Amino acid sequence: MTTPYVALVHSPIDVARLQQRVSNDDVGAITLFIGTVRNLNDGRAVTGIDYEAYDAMALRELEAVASEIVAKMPDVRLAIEHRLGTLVVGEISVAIAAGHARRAIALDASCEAIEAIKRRAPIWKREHYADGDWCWVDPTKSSGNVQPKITEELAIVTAALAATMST
Amino acid sequence: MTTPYVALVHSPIDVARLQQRVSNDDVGAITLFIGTVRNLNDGRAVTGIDYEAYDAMALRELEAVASEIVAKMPDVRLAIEHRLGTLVVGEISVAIAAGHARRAIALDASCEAIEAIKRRAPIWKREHYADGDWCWVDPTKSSGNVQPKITEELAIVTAALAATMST
Amino acid sequence: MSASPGSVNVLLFASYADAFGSRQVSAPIGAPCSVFELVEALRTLPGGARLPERPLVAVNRSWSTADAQISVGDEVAVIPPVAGG
Amino acid sequence: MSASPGSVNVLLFASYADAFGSRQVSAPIGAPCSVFELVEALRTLPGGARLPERPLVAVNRSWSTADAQISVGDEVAVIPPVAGG
Repeated sequence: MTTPYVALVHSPIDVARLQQRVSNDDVGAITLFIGTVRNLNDGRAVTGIDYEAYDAMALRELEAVASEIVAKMPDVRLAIEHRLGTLVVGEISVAIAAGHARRAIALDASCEAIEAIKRRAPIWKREHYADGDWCWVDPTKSSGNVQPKITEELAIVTAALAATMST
Repeated sequence: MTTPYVALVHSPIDVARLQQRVSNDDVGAITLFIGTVRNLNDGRAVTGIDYEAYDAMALRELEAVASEIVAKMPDVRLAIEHRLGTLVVGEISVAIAAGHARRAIALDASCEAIEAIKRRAPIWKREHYADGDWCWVDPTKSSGNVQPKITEELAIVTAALAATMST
Repeated sequence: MSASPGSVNVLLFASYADAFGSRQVSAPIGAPCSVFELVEALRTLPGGARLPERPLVAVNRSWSTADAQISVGDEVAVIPPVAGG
Repeated sequence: MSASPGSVNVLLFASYADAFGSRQVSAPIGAPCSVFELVEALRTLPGGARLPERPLVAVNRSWSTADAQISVGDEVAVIPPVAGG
């Protein structure tokens, strides 16, 4: 069993380096998932995103996500980095590399990892818009993904009601 | 709709370059699928693989695979390279990059592309083993993926019966 | 991190830090108490009305439930909807 | 690529090229004929017994079926099980 590599980083993610970490002579398939900052969300022109984390817990959750995948898919090699701080459009916020002898497992591992990270890791993003406004993104809002900034109270209450306790 | 890029190449595949081809300001997720030559197949120690193609038709099938995915998933960006010639263990035989605003589509596109390429592209591989033997790989054989080399007639007949006409 | 008697120290992030105007607050309740009781106490503070009734809470860097107990010295965080990736 | 009268030129690859000892053979049959008839003709050649009864066949670089017709001038290829990726 290969120990997964996970990290929170404050400088640009080097995808080739993650790819190398999961490369090996017994690996027949490598998948890379790369999340990038895009210029449009929920119909608004985005200029950049600040990523903030509860660092100690986020690292622990990333480690747990990776360990659980390795436990379920023995011999999968995993390398995950999530970036924090201020990113502009086009920059990489998260990258997940998975390597295995079989492609189905490498593909599954990277899918499961990104879904679990989005669900479990205590990381937040504040989107900045072309008009100078900003929002903390709230994926629990079915309306579209974006929670208006904290000063707009009505929407906050709606989001609050939608938030449920996780176990 | 973005025109997909596909190519058959005879030199090492530059994954970063494929990633760049599908990057764009409106892309929020990029997936890369990378196939590599591994050192073990069906229990035999592999030293390398010769890839051979019916070039004109293989290129046409790669283009068709990519076009069909773009037709089904509008706005997906695709870049695909398949390498031909002699590769040693660890080298990249195929790389598929997919970019989209949404991660689910980028992930689906790369999965669909590799499955379709393996099913449709007239490309073959001859595995070379540590003991000096070699085989043309036959994925239609349920027994394990490898078709013994052409001089072993019995197994060839078995493979022949398994092969069916594709439409 | 230990709480002073009669209060539990709570870490805040993102929109909740904005709501309280701080990245850390003292909840007016003594440990031991339940997560639910802690949240009730937080909601009496200035800005606390912006917390949902049942926000995500982590105790000692693990996801917790409303009925979980908080002990003296636990690291407690109230967590806005996560949006990593 | 045009066939001479009474024969169809066929491209071969990988294990089938090994079977016939060549990357191209003339099938002893004249076009027009069906794909099935072409394969039958190929199987009478030295090495032809190593072809399956219903191999994959491409006509003009597209996958074909056993009942498809081959015309004079078509590019015909008999295709071993594919193994790309």
